Amino acid sequence: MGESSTMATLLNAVLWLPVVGAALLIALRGNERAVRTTTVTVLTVQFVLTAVLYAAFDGQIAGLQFGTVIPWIAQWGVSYRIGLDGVNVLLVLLTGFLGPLVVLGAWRSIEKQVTLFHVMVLLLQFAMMGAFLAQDLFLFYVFWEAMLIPMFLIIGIWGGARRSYATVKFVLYTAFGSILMLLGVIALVQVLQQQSGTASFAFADLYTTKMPVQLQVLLLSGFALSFAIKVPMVPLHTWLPDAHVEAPTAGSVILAGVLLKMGTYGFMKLGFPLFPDATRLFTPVLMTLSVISIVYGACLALVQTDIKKIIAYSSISHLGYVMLGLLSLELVGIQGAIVQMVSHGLVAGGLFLLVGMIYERCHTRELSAYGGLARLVPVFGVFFVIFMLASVGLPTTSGFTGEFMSLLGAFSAAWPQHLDGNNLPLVLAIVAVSGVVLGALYMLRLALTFLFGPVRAPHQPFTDLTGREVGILSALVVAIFALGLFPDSALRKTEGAAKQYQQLVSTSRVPADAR
Amino acid sequence: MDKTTLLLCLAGALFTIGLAGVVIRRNALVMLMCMELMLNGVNLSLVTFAQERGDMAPAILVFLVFVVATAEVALAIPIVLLLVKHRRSLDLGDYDVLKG
Amino acid sequence: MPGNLTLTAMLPEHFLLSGIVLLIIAEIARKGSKLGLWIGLAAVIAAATSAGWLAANDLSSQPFPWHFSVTPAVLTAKALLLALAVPVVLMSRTEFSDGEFNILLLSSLYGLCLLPSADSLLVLFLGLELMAMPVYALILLAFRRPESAESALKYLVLSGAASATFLLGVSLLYGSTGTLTVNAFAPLITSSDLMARAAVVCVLLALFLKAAVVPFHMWAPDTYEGASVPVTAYMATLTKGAVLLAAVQLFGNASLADPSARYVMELMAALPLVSIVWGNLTAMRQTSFRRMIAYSSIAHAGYLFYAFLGTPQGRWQAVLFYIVAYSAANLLAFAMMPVHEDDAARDRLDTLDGLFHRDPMAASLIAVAMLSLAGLPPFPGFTAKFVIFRSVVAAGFSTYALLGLLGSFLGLFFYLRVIQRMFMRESTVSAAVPPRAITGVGFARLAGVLCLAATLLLTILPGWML
Amino acid sequence: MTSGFPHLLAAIALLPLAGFLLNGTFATALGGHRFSHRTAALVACATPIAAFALTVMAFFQLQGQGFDPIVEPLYRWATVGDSSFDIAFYFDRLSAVMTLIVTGVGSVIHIYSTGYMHDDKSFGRFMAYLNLFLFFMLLLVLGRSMLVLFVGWEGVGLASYLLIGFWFDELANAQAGRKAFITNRIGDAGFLLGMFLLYRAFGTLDMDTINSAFISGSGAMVSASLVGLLLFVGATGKSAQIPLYVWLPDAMAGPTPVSALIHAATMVTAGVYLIARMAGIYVHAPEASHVIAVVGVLTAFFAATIALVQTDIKKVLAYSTVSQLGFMFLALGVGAYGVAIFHVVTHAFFKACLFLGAGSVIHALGGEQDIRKMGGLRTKIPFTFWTFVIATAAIAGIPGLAGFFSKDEILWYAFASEAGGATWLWAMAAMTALMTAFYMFRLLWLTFMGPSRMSHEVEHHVHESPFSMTGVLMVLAALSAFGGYIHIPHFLEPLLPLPGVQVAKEHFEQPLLIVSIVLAFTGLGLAVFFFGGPASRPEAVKQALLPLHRLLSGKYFVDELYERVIGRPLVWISERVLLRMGDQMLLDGSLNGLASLAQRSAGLLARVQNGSLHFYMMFVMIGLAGALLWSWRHG
Amino acid sequence: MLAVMGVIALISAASMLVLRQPMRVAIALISTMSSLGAIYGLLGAHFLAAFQVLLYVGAVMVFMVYVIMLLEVREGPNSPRASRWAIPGVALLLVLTGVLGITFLNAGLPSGTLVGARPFSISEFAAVFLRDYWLEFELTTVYLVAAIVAALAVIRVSRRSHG
Repeated sequence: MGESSTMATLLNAVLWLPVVGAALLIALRGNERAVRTTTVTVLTVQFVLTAVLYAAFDGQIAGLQFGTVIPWIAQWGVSYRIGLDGVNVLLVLLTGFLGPLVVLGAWRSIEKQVTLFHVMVLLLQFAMMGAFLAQDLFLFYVFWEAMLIPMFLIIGIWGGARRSYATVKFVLYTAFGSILMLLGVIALVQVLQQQSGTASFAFADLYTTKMPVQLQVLLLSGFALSFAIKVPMVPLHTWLPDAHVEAPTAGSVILAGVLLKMGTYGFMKLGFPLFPDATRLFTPVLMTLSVISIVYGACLALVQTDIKKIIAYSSISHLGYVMLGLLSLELVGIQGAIVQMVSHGLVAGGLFLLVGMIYERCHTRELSAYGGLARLVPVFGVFFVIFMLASVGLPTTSGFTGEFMSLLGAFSAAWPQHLDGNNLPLVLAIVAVSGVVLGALYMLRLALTFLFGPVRAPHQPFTDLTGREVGILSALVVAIFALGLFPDSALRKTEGAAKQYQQLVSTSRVPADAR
Repeated sequence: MDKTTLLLCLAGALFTIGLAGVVIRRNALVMLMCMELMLNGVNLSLVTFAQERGDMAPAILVFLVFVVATAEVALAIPIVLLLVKHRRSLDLGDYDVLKG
Repeated sequence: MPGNLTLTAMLPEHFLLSGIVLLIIAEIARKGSKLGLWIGLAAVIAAATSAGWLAANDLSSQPFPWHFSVTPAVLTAKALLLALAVPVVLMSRTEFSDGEFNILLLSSLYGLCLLPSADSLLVLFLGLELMAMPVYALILLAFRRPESAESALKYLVLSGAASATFLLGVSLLYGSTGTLTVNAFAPLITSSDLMARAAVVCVLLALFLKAAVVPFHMWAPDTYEGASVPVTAYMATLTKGAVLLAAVQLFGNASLADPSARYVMELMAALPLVSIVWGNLTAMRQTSFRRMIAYSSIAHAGYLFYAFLGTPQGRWQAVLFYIVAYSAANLLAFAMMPVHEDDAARDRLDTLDGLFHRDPMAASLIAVAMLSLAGLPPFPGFTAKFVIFRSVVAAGFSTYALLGLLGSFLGLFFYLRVIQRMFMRESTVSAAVPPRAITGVGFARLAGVLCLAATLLLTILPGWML
Repeated sequence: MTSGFPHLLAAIALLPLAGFLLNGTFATALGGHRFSHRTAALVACATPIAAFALTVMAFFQLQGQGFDPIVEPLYRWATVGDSSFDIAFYFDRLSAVMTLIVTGVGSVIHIYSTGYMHDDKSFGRFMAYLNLFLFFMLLLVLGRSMLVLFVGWEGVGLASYLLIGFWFDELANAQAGRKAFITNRIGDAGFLLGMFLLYRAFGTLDMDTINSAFISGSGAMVSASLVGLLLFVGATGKSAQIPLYVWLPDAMAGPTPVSALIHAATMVTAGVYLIARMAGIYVHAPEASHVIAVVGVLTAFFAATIALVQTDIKKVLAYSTVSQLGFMFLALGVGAYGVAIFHVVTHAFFKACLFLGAGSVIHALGGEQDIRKMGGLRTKIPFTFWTFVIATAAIAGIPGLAGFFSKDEILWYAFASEAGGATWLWAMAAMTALMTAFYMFRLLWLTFMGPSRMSHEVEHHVHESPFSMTGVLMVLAALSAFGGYIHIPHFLEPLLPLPGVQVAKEHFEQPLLIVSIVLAFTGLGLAVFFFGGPASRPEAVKQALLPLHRLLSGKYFVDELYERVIGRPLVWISERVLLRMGDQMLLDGSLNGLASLAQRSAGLLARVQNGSLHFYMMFVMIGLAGALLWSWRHG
Repeated sequence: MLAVMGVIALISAASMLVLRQPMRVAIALISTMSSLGAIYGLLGAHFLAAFQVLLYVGAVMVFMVYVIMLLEVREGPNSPRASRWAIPGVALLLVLTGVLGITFLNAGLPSGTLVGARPFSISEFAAVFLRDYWLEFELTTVYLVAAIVAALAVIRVSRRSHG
């Protein structure tokens, strides 16, 4: 008992540390070095705490652990309700892990408004952590939207030439989804209140809400649109390439590493379990969209000339696997989806860091401006190849674990349906597997032009990676291989939650009289 | 059609003419007079109702309207004068610097 | 509790009145410019505090039965509105140095205080007039640019039309019911009598006119632009809020879900919805800050009237919360607007370009204000919208809620553009006037900080007000 | 079971990995080239040799327990619900053969490489990659679960990619690597699907379990043929069969030891291994087996025809490899799994020898690969020459040498197997054998015999390779000569029983043997006739059959076909349809359209606000009239 | 009589829309107001009638006329009398009048009521005003004070802007 309350305190500390840090930064009054050091320290402490919590977390339990509940807006049943469960535990760890790396990665590249930048990074970290930890729909929504603003500023202030367009697109896109979700939230809580007589925003209570299918469909569309934009799923993706291209490295890393996971996390935590019947009704549509995302993202990545765009489109493709795994409702697929989320965070984050490092040196992201970098900066080349392979999903890397398990889940779900005469899921699974080939195609194209062939790069000569950079990347590489070679411990942590998700989505929640 | 209805119709007509006067007439002073006309129309309806019911309350309101209308004119005329001074025109159509 | 009911129940009004008298005396003694601010401030604070104190003591009384009454809820509203007037008084210092401003403001506030307490339509009418009339003068008062006169005239004419329409409605109401009490209005809504309906429509439209709801909004942008910053701030927040509170009082327990109130429901849904869209769309293209805020306030009027679609039980709370959240944010933005010798220049949006580089605090606070106005969490603007839309959904008007939310999405763009200007552009103001050169900047800052405190309080503890 | 050495099999696999990590870190730019060439070479060679030694140990252990498979779990990769994915090693007769070949041939090629690559500036990197390859290859052959096999499977693909593109300064080399990787990936997609299907049916990916499930008949849930075909798609990728063979000839861009090790001896036979390993499925999948046989024989035939006219020494060998792999698949297709493995083994010996010999020639000539610019090397590099002769003879099927035995058995089963043998299969295979003999001897003659066609400068520099290379050549030549006497099919028979022979064809065995001997010598004779004599003779044939020649030297224009049919349309669709029309026009276009619509309507609304009080009041009137009229509704 | 006064009021009001000279408009308005005063008187509200004449005609309109004379505005024959929205304005005028008229015609007015049943006396008015409507009375004073301050302020501003 005592231990778990200690852990709950730690969890609160994890959440609020960045805010404290941000306050500290403002107090530092522009001492740049101190600002950077403080930020890294704060985020490192945060990461250590998440690691401790991760270690203490028992994955076999389906429910909440280390929870805190404080009534907030008591009249509506809104509480400050946070806690770890199997769905968020890995993502919290990932967020904590990427935090210090992002700041270290931006050590050199951010030169103006240093304090503001770090304050924004900390606030963003706070909002992201909050969104993952929240177990109350209102709280979740608040954090969900709160992520928007720091990201808006990060891209808008430190971004590239077309940043204005990109930020507006990013914000309006995401906000559009959020608005519809907001309506869904309101309606959902209203339904719950009518049913149970008490107002509550707690996830656990909302999971018991019974609704006729039509209502579920309506509400799911609101939630799903919001999440699908964040994921992003084709055809709601066009904000992502622009945002990625214009964002500074740190922004891209956070965006790819954590923010995109919000969408899939949202689906897993809310969208699907809240409306199981509608979900099952829409599974074919959503699966088709996921597979289209996989192929479409890959195809577009194939013809981009901007390095960041290639990685951006690859993100669209990779997150399609996550969706596929989640929709399979097979345990292996669900688990795979979680791993794929984390893996994509590590891999895409790493790739964006790498591109950022080369951009710092050469000031262009145009693919055709480069060639033979493996000769010029071999250490960079080595890391690039490792991340590229992880992105391609080569076994022993985390990318493989995620893709393999997601696809296995999708296929395992599809085959019996195929035997029953429903061929669509099988066709989708097969097309999704072809994404594996396309993935190799565009990543290898990138590597080919970028790393190999005769040496070609603007602003030569430049130095190979520095110790700081190697350190950042090595941390990511270790994580990638750890998840690729020994995913079991991670899977154990998520097992209970995955089962709960499976059970929630599989059980009909249509009221008896509405059937 | 009894008297009450006719008086009310007259009140409505006066009110509407007052409104329409602001739309139609360009002269600022005429416009102010039209606004007075509106209030007069309303007053008429109030008095009609008051007499119909034999109650004092609307009469009080009419009295208040007198006061308000007077105050409004007292404020409006200096404003118009100020405008005339700056725009050298009484034409409402010239008072359209603020727009968009 | 002091014995005299009239004295205690109207304590806030009395404080305001004493303030007015003291100010007039000071003005006559030619000490107005020195003492004006302090007297005004003291009167407003005293009034707000007394209202709050009375509310805390659960005072519920009718000093003038059928004319004027107070309940704790009404007193809370008064206390909050008067408290919101404090920043207005504080920020006035940058534009006004004489005592007249404070006399007129206090008079207007006096009228404002009457609105939520009014039990009689006569008092309501007087309250509306007393609130509006000093504002005509206030618009002109600074007279930094000739457009002020045009602005005042437009307000005067449209406001006069509103009064006339209101009176027409009142007379028809009297014709239908034979009384002039406020609570005669609500039952009228469900009447099928044409005259009763005409009465409802006229009163409603008069309120729309006062609160600037499309298509009765057109005075607002011109007036806001021509007025000075504190006056615009006052108009955009407090007067609008008071009108809304009056509307809530008028509607009482009437539920618009009643089928025979269908036409009111449709008006109450359609016009505010159009307002939301119209205001938010038009605000996109503005280059004047106050004009932009005017369009924003048109949209916000739309949200506020949306609250009437909801169930009657939570309406008061919802509207009051919205007003406070919205006003705090708006006042915050106005208070932090960079000062300038030239009012037209101060008003131009491009003076905000690169503000963060010149004045990080002002830029950050304005950014907070914009986000709150845009309704983004965690700021109270979001909670306020949430309350309103929740009640709309609870009443079964989900489609209107959806349309309203989509309309609010349109608004995001221009609020964010302000932030973009402040944070992401280079400063175009070559030699910004040093803030010290203009008096009262410190007071304006204080006003901003107060509004920020209110905003943050509502962010962290929205339940405190709900 | 595990006497003395707890993780013997794991150690076999992990040793090369250790080598890779050491060299990869310390002998490359990553660690600042801290290892000297000598240290790097030592580390790189010691690990495979040690692995080989351990393999031998494991073999004796296996023998000691009566060839009961050794199962060695290492750790649990993942647990999902009730089923789990274990990382475990499995060592039975088949694995033993493959492991021995991989570590054995691997070791000698490592040694050879230390000589061959000695002057390369990225020597450490090269050796590291070789070790990495070996690690993955060992995972592939030792894995118990298909998952482990797949790890190795993709891993060797990676190593192959890295090694083909080893000299990446030349863009073409890197492109060849990419082509190999992607072509393999296409196959891997099929493999994955097969794996998924098996997992769905059995809830496990352990190959021994799956096999026995099929054999015991409990695998009725899935069609064996479907699984078989899917796995075969994977095999066509890795083992360069039609339609995915195109990468292998290009893969010759890598250093020659790579071609020997990966693209001849070991990796490309992984597909054969896979199918032999999953024989339990194929036994029950006659349709799939038939497809394999047909694809195999067609690949063998067409690759051989292309090899007839190639002029690059390594390209000839590459097509020959494709062709030989076709033979192996033919054997698999007719159920003679043991024979296929037998050919894998012998092929590993002679093809490694040939490639290394070719490497020695190229080394001697300072990089020249065009056989038209060689000739007369017989005396200049005698060790190379003689070993090359032996290996050529072996592949050509000259009786007594390794290739003869395995190839003959394949031909026989292609003809007579009860599991799908057919005369036309035999006929095609026999024709291929004839062509094999012909083009191999053509290669031999053009390279070593006759007058020198080298430029003077090149000729001046010709030198025999160092002992590290020639020694290896001799070892391999010896194996090519005598390897055939180890009768692998017999050894594997308890595991992979040979198919029965169609009764009607039983008495054809002797005649066919003679036919194949005759074919081998005919090929030899023809080659000597055309290329031992004046150059006008082949030229005359070439002129006579010019269109055919052009078709063959153009490799049937398959690459071009793929480019036209798949490559370009893919890019076209992505660029024009998806990017331009989809993303830019449709999605962003409509978004920007909406945005400009909003802007324009904002402008319109702002124009409504025209500043005129008349107009404002008119709006009030409209509103008033409208609202009053509205209130009349709903009487 | 009532009808005559009503017609006069209506005609003079309508003429306000068409008369060119402001002075004539003012006279028309005065005429309207006077007839309204007469109507009030006829209805029995003598007190209000008196106020109507005193306050409106006596005070407001005199002020207005004074200003008209002060400005000496004479619209030339060329300057357009009507705004650009005159035609829709007239149309709306007709529509709105019609709507209001129909409303009144269809209104469920209690029929047969006695107009001026209770004579309207000034003393009663004063008594009621000061007894029942004391608050309104007080508020009116506040309003007037504020109005005076406001008017002074506006005048001060116009004086300031002059200099």
